[in-house]
Amino acid sequence: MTADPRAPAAARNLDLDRLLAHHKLMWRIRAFEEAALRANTEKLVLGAIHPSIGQEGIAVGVCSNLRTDDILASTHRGHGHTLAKGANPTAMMRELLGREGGTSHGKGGSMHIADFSVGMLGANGVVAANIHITAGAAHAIKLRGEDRVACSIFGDGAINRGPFLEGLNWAKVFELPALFVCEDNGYASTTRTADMTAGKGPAARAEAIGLPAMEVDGNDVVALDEAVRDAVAAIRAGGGPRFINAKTYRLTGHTAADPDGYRARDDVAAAWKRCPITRLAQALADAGVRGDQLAAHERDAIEEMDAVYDDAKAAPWPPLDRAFADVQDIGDPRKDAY
Amino acid sequence: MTADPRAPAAARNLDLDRLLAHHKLMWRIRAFEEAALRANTEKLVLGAIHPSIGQEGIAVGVCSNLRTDDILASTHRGHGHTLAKGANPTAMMRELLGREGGTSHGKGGSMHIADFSVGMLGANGVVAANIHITAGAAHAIKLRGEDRVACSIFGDGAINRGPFLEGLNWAKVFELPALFVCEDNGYASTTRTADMTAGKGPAARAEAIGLPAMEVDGNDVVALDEAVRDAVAAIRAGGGPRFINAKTYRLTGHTAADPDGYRARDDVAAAWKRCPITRLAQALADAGVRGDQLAAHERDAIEEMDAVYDDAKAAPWPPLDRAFADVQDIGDPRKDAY
Amino acid sequence: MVTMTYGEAAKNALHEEMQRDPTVWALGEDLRRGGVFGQYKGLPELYGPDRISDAPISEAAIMGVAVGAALSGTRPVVEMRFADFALCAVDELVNQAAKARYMFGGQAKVPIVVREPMGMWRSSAAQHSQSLESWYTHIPGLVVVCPSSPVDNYGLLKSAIRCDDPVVYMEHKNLWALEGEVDNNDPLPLGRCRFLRKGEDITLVSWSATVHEAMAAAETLTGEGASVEVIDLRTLWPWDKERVFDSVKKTGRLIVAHESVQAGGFGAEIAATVSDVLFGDLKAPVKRLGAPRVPIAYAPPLEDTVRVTAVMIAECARALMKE
Amino acid sequence: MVTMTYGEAAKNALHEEMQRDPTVWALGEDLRRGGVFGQYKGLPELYGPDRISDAPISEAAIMGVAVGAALSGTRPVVEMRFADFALCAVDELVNQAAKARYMFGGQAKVPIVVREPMGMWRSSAAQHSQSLESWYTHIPGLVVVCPSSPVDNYGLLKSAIRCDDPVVYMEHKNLWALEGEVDNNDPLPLGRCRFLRKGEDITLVSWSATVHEAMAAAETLTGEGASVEVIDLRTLWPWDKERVFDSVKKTGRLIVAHESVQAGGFGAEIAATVSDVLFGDLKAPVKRLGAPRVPIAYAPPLEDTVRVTAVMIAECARALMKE
Ligand SMILES: Cc1ncc(C[n+]2csc(CCOP(=O)(O)OP(=O)(O)O)c2C)c(N)n1
Ligand SMILES: Cc1ncc(C[n+]2csc(CCOP(=O)(O)OP(=O)(O)O)c2C)c(N)n1
Ligand SMILES: [Mg+2]
Ligand SMILES: [Mg+2]
Repeated sequence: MTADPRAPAAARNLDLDRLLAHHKLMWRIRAFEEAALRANTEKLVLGAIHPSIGQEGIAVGVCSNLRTDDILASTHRGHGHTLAKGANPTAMMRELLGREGGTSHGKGGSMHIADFSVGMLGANGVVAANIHITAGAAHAIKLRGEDRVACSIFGDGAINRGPFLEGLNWAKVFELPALFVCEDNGYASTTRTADMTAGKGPAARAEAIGLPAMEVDGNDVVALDEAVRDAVAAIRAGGGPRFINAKTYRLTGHTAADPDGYRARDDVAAAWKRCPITRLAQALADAGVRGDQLAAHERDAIEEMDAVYDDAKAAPWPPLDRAFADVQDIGDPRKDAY
Repeated sequence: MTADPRAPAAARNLDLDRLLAHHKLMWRIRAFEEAALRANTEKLVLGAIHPSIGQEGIAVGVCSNLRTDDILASTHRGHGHTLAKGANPTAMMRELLGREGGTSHGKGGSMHIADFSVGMLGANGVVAANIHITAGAAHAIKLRGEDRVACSIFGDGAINRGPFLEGLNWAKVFELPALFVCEDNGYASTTRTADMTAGKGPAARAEAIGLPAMEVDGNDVVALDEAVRDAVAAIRAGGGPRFINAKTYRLTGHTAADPDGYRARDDVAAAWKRCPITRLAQALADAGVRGDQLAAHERDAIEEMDAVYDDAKAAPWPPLDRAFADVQDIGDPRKDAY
Repeated sequence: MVTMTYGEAAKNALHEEMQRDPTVWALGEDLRRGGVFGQYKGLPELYGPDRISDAPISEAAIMGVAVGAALSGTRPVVEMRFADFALCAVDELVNQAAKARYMFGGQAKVPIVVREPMGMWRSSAAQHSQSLESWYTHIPGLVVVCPSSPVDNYGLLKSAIRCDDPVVYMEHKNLWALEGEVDNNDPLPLGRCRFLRKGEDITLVSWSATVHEAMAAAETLTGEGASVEVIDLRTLWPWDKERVFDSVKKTGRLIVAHESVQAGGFGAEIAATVSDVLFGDLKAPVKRLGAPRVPIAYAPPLEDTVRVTAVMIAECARALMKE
Repeated sequence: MVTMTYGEAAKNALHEEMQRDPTVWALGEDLRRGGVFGQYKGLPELYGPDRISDAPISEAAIMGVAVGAALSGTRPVVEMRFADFALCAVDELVNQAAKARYMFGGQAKVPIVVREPMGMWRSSAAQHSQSLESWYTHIPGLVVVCPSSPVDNYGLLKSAIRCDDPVVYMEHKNLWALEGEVDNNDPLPLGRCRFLRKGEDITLVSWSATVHEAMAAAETLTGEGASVEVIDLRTLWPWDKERVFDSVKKTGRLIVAHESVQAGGFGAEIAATVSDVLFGDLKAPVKRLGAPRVPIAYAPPLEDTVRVTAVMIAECARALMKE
């Protein structure tokens, strides 16, 4: 076993099947994001796309420990979370391209990607808004006496908005089954989060609000998997809300259109060496998994997402009357509006 | 020196003149509040009045360490703070009665009591709204290179609203000259604050956001005076924002109209024994101050505020066209509105 | 048929809906003590702290939690205490609650009722007196209800709770003690106005507390020989256009009176629509009576300066009827 | 006389005002990188991080800090990034900034400019596309400005910064790159509309991006022999009533066109006022063209479904001119 610090921490007792699944899923997310970036370049996606390349470990480490009927509420950077929660990439890509057959019939797009059928209650275009919404989902779960868990994943920039305080306090006051995961990639758009954040960081703040909190290397999917597994088990057992701060790095610009001029190229290059997929692949190789099996994951993922992208490109626009559907039950926006 | 735990902590090295002034000022606040309650009973004040009886130690302990040009932003329970900051009680009482000559010409009333001439930037009807406004005042002070300090006093209920997080984080990120004082009276209206607040309380939260924070007995005006003095000195010297949690107890209902049915009579009676005025009087007596001198403070204060109340009752209503004044510079609400 | 106050009517409605549907629950500050206006008194004892839930002073969380809980199979009734405090939770209401159903392509609905006690309540000053109902009419996805009487507060709150979409439910703080007969046990339809008085010469449209001013004005005018039709709009969105049109077609004259600021108020929407649709049928211009564009002052006489009163409505009506 | 983009015009205005008045400063997320739309590019280098200040993602604090800083002798220019995010700071804007001067009896003013980039910007979906200008017109104490061109963005931003009261300043996201000539160095008066085209048969009133649709419609209609007057309102509150009245007195016909939702939109205020004041002078009903009451969808064709276009305006105008 290598002592390389970049290799996953818990590579000692690897559940190989589980880790292979993680590896495969991370590649699927990566390939989905690459296809989304292509869609952006080809001007088939006009709205903002926030790729999660480099942060796949968190989507996988968290969502692999959630049941389909557990709830997830995500951020603007939500493709990976949604895919990891079990959504169909074909419907997702159609959504990104604004096409019929999209998860939301093309009405939400990337920033509002959602699949309620797998408990994915939506990405959110408003930073931190998913935090108290998650507390609410957990509140409903508790009121209904269910054993589900509600989870939200948000960025390190979100910890400076009111809902962070209000949502965490709420979850703890009512001892709700909620898991809060901060995807701490060090940046909020073009700004180093540390420059605009006082104190000891996300976990310390959560702890001061009474939530058991821990720091994990979010690029170490093995460690995160374990941490989330334990947290979810405790929460599901009625132990109240918990908090995990998962350190990571975003390997692309903030959006597909962001030239990323605010980070030193060296920093980005160094971060690529800590890429969660590479690290897991290394651990798996060290554990004896054959290179071609790992390569197949990559190839299959790219193939899958290429097909997904092709499908979306060929899909029709939603019928125009969808613009007037699903507003509300009473009143008719087609006539009441004019 | 008595070892009575109810006596002020630092009664060892009493600056008698200063403490006599504190005693006098606390009585003036108490008497003002009593007059305000009378105005409520006599239906001369129709809006809500939030008396600070029992919390005078904080108003005095904090404001005695602020200069006139330092800034204070207060809460709904702001009479005592305003008086202690140096406002004229005659103008204040006229304001409470909605009369001409009121601090705001009768347009704000109790919940918006303000006197900008003494740096009192207003009580606020929205819980926690004064917190980030104070950060803003401190920001302006820093930008202008002044040596003033901005202070906000808010209740323990306010620490569950977003502006607590956002305002404190802001103040620390920009290392602003701001003092945040939580008036921790254990209740938010009819609700025990502890029932709706998770974690280790106001100071712990402030610390997690990076502010040096301390707990003080807010009914021990000697101890608080010292703590605030040190904090203000550190802040004025450029040391960045600080936080003080001052424990106290509200000896009346939440508002003048509140029957206070949610607290055991015994608890309230016990709290009267910890009344900050009684405690300081005891310390002063122990230090050799004559009883009639202390009694004179009470008598003078009541006399002063009786006169203030009589004046306000006799004052005229504001002229009606004040309703249209001070809205904004451009446009005329008298004609543009209709 | 039973007499009750406006506040009791709402309490009874909530009580019955909570009995009927176990997924209904209420959340807000101080609810376990019955709410600041006593409008929840007795319910905590019946339903316990889970279903009549206290809340931290966290308006944003109260609303955000309600959204999450509504997306997850419950029907929260949100108490905002004063409509003014709802301004601490606008993202949650407007960007989240109102848009979720649409944004997610119909995957979810957000059945919340947001109770926002509104309006002037003697000497409550600028931050505790606002009437911002017109804001909500402008937001796709929101239903807006402003009841003026016990019977409506009973029937409309029931409907609001059963509604699958977010309803901004604005009770007027000055009406809590108003007594009236409640003669039905059923929900009243959202989107339907109530004719309080039939007449031929002029139509008065109003809602919330100002309805009572309109009725007093109608009384006066009737004494002077005029025949006045008074419509309580009750639901502002969707508003009962057809019935208002029918009335104005008949009378040819319309005054819309409301407590809120006239500029950008919902009276403008009604006036603009009626002036357009009934262009040829109007005997006189449609008039609006609302507050001037000033914050609400604290001193009673200043507060009164911006009130829309029966006297003003009657005067405006007399002038119109001359045309 | 110099050509610049809408974004550059605002930057130049801010630059000059910052040069002129050392108490002016700007705060918002990512400003030190020039702002998300580049509208602050170059200013951080000139004025340093104190005067072009980054901010945490804390819209409530950004606005609250601005209020406190304005009450304490500075003139903050608040950048909200997207108008939609201002919904996280409504208490601060409406309960604090707008009311402070009045509530405190004139003891203080709140000279802040709140920049809220508004409107549809291709496929930005429901939470990044809103136009809520009508909300602010309803709030006593607020000035509301919606410039449509470089020259106005230059001159009006200057005035907004010099204004002693809170100004909600809404630039349209789709106009940043629009080029135009800026022929003045002075502030332009708030509260004054701009006549973009004089005509006799019909008046088109609009603001923000929709002005360009109105102009295109006027072009078409002129080609068909009509004489069209086009008014860019520019300032929504106070709005330039007298000039609009004069125009409609002359033409007898009015269309108000705006991108925002028609129901409860500011078009209603204009239509209601004009229909009332010019009752006898109108040859046809006042028409409004706004968006249907639906959130903005993501897919381009659905987004287009709710746009107010030159074609719609022209069509509406033709119908009106038949009356
Ligand atoms: C309330 C709000 N303010 C600002 C924005 C604009 N915005 C979108 S993403 C982003 C940065 C978020 O940073 P972080 O939370 O760390 O997430 P990351 O992008 O790093 O995943 C900002 C400021 C927003 N969407 N919502
Ligand atoms: C945002 C907001 N929510 C609710 C209220 C109603 N309210 C007024 S005072 C109060 C209790 C405040 O408690 P705390 O902050 O502890 O101050 P205290 O009254 O104890 O001095 C509440 C809930 C308000 N004014 N503002
Ligand atoms: Mg980040
Ligand atoms: Mg308290």
